Amino acid sequence: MGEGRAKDEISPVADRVLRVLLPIAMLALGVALWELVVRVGGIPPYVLPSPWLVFSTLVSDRALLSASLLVTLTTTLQGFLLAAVGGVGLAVLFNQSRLIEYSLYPYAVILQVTPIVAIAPLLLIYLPQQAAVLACAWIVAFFPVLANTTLGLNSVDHNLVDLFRLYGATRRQVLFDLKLPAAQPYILGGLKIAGGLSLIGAVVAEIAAGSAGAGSGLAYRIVESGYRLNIPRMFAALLLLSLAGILIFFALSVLSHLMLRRWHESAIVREV
Amino acid sequence: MGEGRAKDEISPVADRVLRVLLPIAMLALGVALWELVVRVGGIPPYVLPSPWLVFSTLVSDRALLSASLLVTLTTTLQGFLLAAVGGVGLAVLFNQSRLIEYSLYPYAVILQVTPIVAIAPLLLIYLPQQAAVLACAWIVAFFPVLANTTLGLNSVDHNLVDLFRLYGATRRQVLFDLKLPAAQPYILGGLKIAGGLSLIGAVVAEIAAGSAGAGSGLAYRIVESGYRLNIPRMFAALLLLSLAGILIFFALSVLSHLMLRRWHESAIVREV
Amino acid sequence: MIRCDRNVPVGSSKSGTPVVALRGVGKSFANDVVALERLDLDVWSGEFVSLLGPSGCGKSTALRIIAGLSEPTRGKVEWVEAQGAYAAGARRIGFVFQEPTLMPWATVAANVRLPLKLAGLAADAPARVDAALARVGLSGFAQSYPRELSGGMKMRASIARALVTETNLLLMDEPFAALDEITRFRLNNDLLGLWESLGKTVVFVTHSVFESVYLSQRIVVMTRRPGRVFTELSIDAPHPRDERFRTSADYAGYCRRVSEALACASAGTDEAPTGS
Amino acid sequence: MIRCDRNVPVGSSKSGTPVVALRGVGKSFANDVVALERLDLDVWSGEFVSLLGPSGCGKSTALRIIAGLSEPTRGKVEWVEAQGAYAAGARRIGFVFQEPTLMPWATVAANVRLPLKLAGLAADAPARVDAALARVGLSGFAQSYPRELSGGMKMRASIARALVTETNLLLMDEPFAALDEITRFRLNNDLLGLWESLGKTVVFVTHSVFESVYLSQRIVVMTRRPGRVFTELSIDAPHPRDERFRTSADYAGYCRRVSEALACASAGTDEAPTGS
Amino acid sequence: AFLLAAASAQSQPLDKVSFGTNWVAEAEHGGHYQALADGTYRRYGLDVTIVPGGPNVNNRILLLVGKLDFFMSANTLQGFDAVERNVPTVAVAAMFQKDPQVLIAHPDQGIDKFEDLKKLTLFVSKEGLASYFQWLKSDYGFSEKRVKPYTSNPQPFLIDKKSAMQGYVTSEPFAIEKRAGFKPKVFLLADYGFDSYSTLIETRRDLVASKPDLVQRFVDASIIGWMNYLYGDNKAANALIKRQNPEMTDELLAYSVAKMKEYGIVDSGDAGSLGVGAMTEARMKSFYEKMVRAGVIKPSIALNRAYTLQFVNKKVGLDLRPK
Ligand SMILES: Nc1ncnc2c1ncn2[C@@H]1O[C@H](COP(=O)(O)OP(=O)(O)OP(=O)(O)O)[C@@H](O)[C@H]1O
Ligand SMILES: Nc1ncnc2c1ncn2[C@@H]1O[C@H](COP(=O)(O)OP(=O)(O)OP(=O)(O)O)[C@@H](O)[C@H]1O
Ligand SMILES: [Mg+2]
Ligand SMILES: [Mg+2]
Repeated sequence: MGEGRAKDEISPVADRVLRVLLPIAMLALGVALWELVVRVGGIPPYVLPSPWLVFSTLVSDRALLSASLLVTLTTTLQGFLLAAVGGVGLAVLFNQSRLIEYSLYPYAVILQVTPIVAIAPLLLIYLPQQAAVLACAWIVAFFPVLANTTLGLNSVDHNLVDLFRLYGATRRQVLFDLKLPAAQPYILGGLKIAGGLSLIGAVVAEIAAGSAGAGSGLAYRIVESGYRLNIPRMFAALLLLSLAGILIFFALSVLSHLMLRRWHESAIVREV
Repeated sequence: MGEGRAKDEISPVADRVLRVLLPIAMLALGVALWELVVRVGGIPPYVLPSPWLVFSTLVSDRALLSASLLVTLTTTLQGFLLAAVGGVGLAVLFNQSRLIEYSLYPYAVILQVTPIVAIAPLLLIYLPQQAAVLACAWIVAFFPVLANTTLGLNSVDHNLVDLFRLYGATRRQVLFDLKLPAAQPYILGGLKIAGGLSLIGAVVAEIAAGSAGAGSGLAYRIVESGYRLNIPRMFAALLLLSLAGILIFFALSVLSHLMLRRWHESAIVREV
Repeated sequence: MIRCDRNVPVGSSKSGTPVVALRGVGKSFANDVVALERLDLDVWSGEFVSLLGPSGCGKSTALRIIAGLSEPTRGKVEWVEAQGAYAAGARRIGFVFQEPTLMPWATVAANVRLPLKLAGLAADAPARVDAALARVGLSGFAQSYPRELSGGMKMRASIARALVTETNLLLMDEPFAALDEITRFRLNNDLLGLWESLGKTVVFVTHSVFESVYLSQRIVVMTRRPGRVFTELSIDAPHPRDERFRTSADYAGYCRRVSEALACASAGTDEAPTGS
Repeated sequence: MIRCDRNVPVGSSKSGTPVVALRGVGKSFANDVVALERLDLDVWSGEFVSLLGPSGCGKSTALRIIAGLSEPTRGKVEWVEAQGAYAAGARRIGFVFQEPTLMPWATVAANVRLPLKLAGLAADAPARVDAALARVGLSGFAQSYPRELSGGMKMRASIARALVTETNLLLMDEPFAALDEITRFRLNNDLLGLWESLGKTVVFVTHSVFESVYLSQRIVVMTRRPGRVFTELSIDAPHPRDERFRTSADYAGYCRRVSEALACASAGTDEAPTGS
Repeated sequence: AFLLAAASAQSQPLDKVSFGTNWVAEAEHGGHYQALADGTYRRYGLDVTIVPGGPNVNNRILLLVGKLDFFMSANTLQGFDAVERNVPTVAVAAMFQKDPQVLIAHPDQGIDKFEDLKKLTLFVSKEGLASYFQWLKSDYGFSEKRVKPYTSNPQPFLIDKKSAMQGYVTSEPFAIEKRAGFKPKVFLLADYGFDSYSTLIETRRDLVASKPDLVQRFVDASIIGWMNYLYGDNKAANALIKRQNPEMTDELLAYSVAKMKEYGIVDSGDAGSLGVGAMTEARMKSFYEKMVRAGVIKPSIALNRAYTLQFVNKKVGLDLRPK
């Protein structure tokens, strides 16, 4: 094995350990600080509950919260898949035809900048509720995937494009054997952004168009708890949301690493 | 001049013309279709106002709307600048030290996935209102810049890194003369995403943390007009928002094109 | 010193019918660089022709124009379509680019398999890929990624890719420049063998006078930029050629003549990019 | 056939004190490729030494290890620090990589200026950049971008970059492989001139036996992978060398001997990557 | 007494007081704007800043941390919540005797009785769902399954004739009448037993303890403001409202005031005898029991901590009511 010389001159083993331990340590530190601030400042729980209180709320309200988490995660996952498929799909479509690209890109930008609150009522008119929620979540998350994939598809080594042309590659082949593989780092980068956004999208969508009451997601819990001044529960729900976000990001990072580590500069551990 | 052979075999001149005309034509078509739907369907203006009505509302309410637009654009611009500086700055910081990266990246992810609606009240406690609005706008927009810049900084050609090392480049030089220039396409891609997001961020921030009333932005117009069923005005505000979004996107695209056209595959017009 | 006779073709072996002809081809780029000017070049069916010329004189550009990857700004490229094998549809061009141009995300084997895959020839692909890799001495690296190869090994992978399908026109842009003499000689012989047995047409760019004489039937020497044909030399030594030819007095004589022609063609300075 | 005497240095010109010495250096990669094994190599102050060896034998890897860009997995690299000019801080290494390694976002001039910029030498930069570009015949392309250059022109820009600063150890990895003979000869002579006048130490990788003999005081021939020193030959012809040397019988004799050594070193097959 | 208080207050510097409302400026806040516009607050020694709320704005937390001194809470339930969560706030006055919360239905769908609403799709806000809807569920058997979110935009309701939406009697019916051109069916929840107070003035316990006089002055001035707004010349207040909220129109303001009078939102019931802002233990208890029944609130909280009658029921401003 070659020895890796990482930034800060850390050995690869130490690096791997740090990579796991440091974030955990820092999060622990953050929590400790938070507890300290609450204790020393004597901050009442309805302004900022202590981590301990949040944690115990999490435990005591676990049935309610985990049901909500499930709802939100389902929306998130569906939204994310739609964003991934939709973003990549649109980018591919745009890449295949300049005419379509020029024609539709402005609409994609419009979709990105339209505030969900404004269009949720319109969506609710014409779509069944679950579809409206998904549409909202999708709108929030798809654009980064579209933009990054477009960039990636356009960044293909021109010489390789020539090579494919020369060997009579069909459009399909150029797309699947050249452009999409070459765009992988960009696409995966877009997905990393979309992962968090689809969680946000799910929350926003739930607020704007989601069902309320018993079968409702974390967003409803957060709004309701805030309204009812059940701040510990609000924080517990926020905590769940953050954990879910970190998990999604971590999963996408691992995926990205696995797909790129054999070839792309951003992921290979350089041997020196 | 060499002849460019574009996708769909369009000549570069035709391409340039299409690039401008097609989006406009398609938008015009969209508007025409919208007018048609409204007329034929006899849709009342409180459900979907005709483009003409929206336009005349835009004209008649121009004082009110343009004041709001200004407010929102100011927030957007400030949020965007903060997101750009903050995203690139954080990415650079993370790139300089793995320890900092591992320690702080989870917090960046948490910031990304935290719903603004939930934390805006907390921000309002500790920050003056305008700062709180900006913080919200920033939180929404910074992550794509951070993620893309990180990717870009890590994607530098390893041989060039070696070259710089060999010539005794300082960290600073590696950063400014190598990594940042090499990451340009990624950073600009991130900024393109952040442009739209900071508009959305401004809107969300206004809703969550903004003052309502005289000096308030488009978000407030949209919500309040919706509430008062002044739907033509709501659409006029939405239209302004969309236009602003397209303009921002267009400006960033032009910037990106200018910065990359001499060297990056995604932007050079290939001569064949 | 050498007396320079310009543009006087020293014999011209017309062994067959022309396949493709560049007629008064010019190529300028947007930055006002005139790469080619009034280039006339016939490529005859089944011949082995080498392009020789100073760095930056437009050899790669000429190959790209022949391959149809680039459009001339002036003049035209004529394909003799009657020649069935070279009809627009049937034409099968193999190209070794000056740079390896491998897909970084694919293994060496996958890179070499590419032309077969694109042509939909999956059936005997593994065997042919193995054979092509063995030919260039990369059998052990089938599952490696391009970044794990040395410079010469990348070029060999690129050569293997060009040889894996049956092409009737092979365009090679300094394919062996990055290889040691031993490997280079072996691949020279391999290439000659392939050419002789399969009757391919080969257009070969090289900087090695020795290599060009050893391989070609005809050598086209180009001038400095803007590139045009300075002179043509036909190498009339019979094929198959082998080490005996390489050590013969004839060979040395040809080499001297080609070197002289190249020296004449390289005289003067390049046109500046703004002087279009 | 040739009789192969392995590992028998044919004379060894120790013209000065060693600057850097590789002692039993081995290098394996994560994919189990053993690039170098027990490589011993002394580089003497002020000498011009060439590395010759089959493609993929580890020449580039050895250069990278000397430059400190890569760590050996076994053995060690010893710098003779007493030699003030080569003390860890004072050491100034110039490197021409096998690939051009230009910054695509910068003009040719900016690429060439890079070492000056990094060293904080802005004062006479323009003049030196111009001189370096003129030396490699790229004066007209100072404001061009790398993508607008031909393969050979890119390499020349890379060479200009290595020559623009004063370095005391110049590592060159096949710098002239992509150049035509005329340019190559000219740059050969330029390089020799620089070396003679400035007393640089040069380690030069090439595949051209002729070039190595023409340039070097000593030629190190490496074996197939895993690379180690097969033999060393010292080329005792006096400097300055010129066309007369190139056409001398001595030269031909050296070339023959180096070729034979290379043939012997290249015998057999590479170790497969899994056979570590 | 009133004149005396005013006179003595004028001699000393004004107390700075901030008051957070729960929506953008509108007629439902008219009394406070009136008191601000006509100088009533000043006369009571108060320099009042009104901080408007809005959708998704949670001003209440600003009261808790001391950034606001008074907060306009939407209904009594919020006070119960505060007790349950040990939040040290207390309601000091109830400006609306009746919660203006209504359910609005299309006129031509055969919706005549309140119970008919059950078969419709209901557009209810998240806040509504957490409060009055729970009561609708327990007392009338409404179902959550029919609920879709109401995001302060009546459009989905207008399209779907088989739906009803929430609203304030003072605003949404007007918007619908004006823009959609039909007179909707309106059901005031208060008329069907939802006896929450509304638009209460809430403040922190410590303020009540430390500056009861200030609280009293704010409550009294607000009450007087309301009386003047309803029965006096409210032009200045309306101008102020319009300045703070450019969407507001004179027409809507007039409508709102008319409806507040018609339904007795501000001045009815106990307010008739005890003055605007009146609260009684009996009503608090009655509403509390409803909420307990609805499962919204625990059955065992110290109800009397949710409000105090210390500042109201003093017949303030009764003289301003036209005979
Ligand atoms: N894309 C381009 N844009 C602008 N100029 C170009 C471009 N490609 C090539 N040129 C110019 O065209 C000329 C010929 O280039 P070409 O690559 O054909 O040379 P070459 O004969 O192959 O040289 P070499 O032996 O160095 O590979 C060069 O001067 C180069 O600068
Ligand atoms: N990053 C890497 N990962 C794995 N293997 C590598 C890597 N770099 C080089 N190798 C292997 O090390 C061996 C030596 O490579 P090197 O580049 O030193 O050869 P070379 O002598 O310079 O060859 P050439 O003449 O073809 O340039 C090769 O077999 C190559 O496959
Ligand atoms: Mg070339
Ligand atoms: Mg090498």
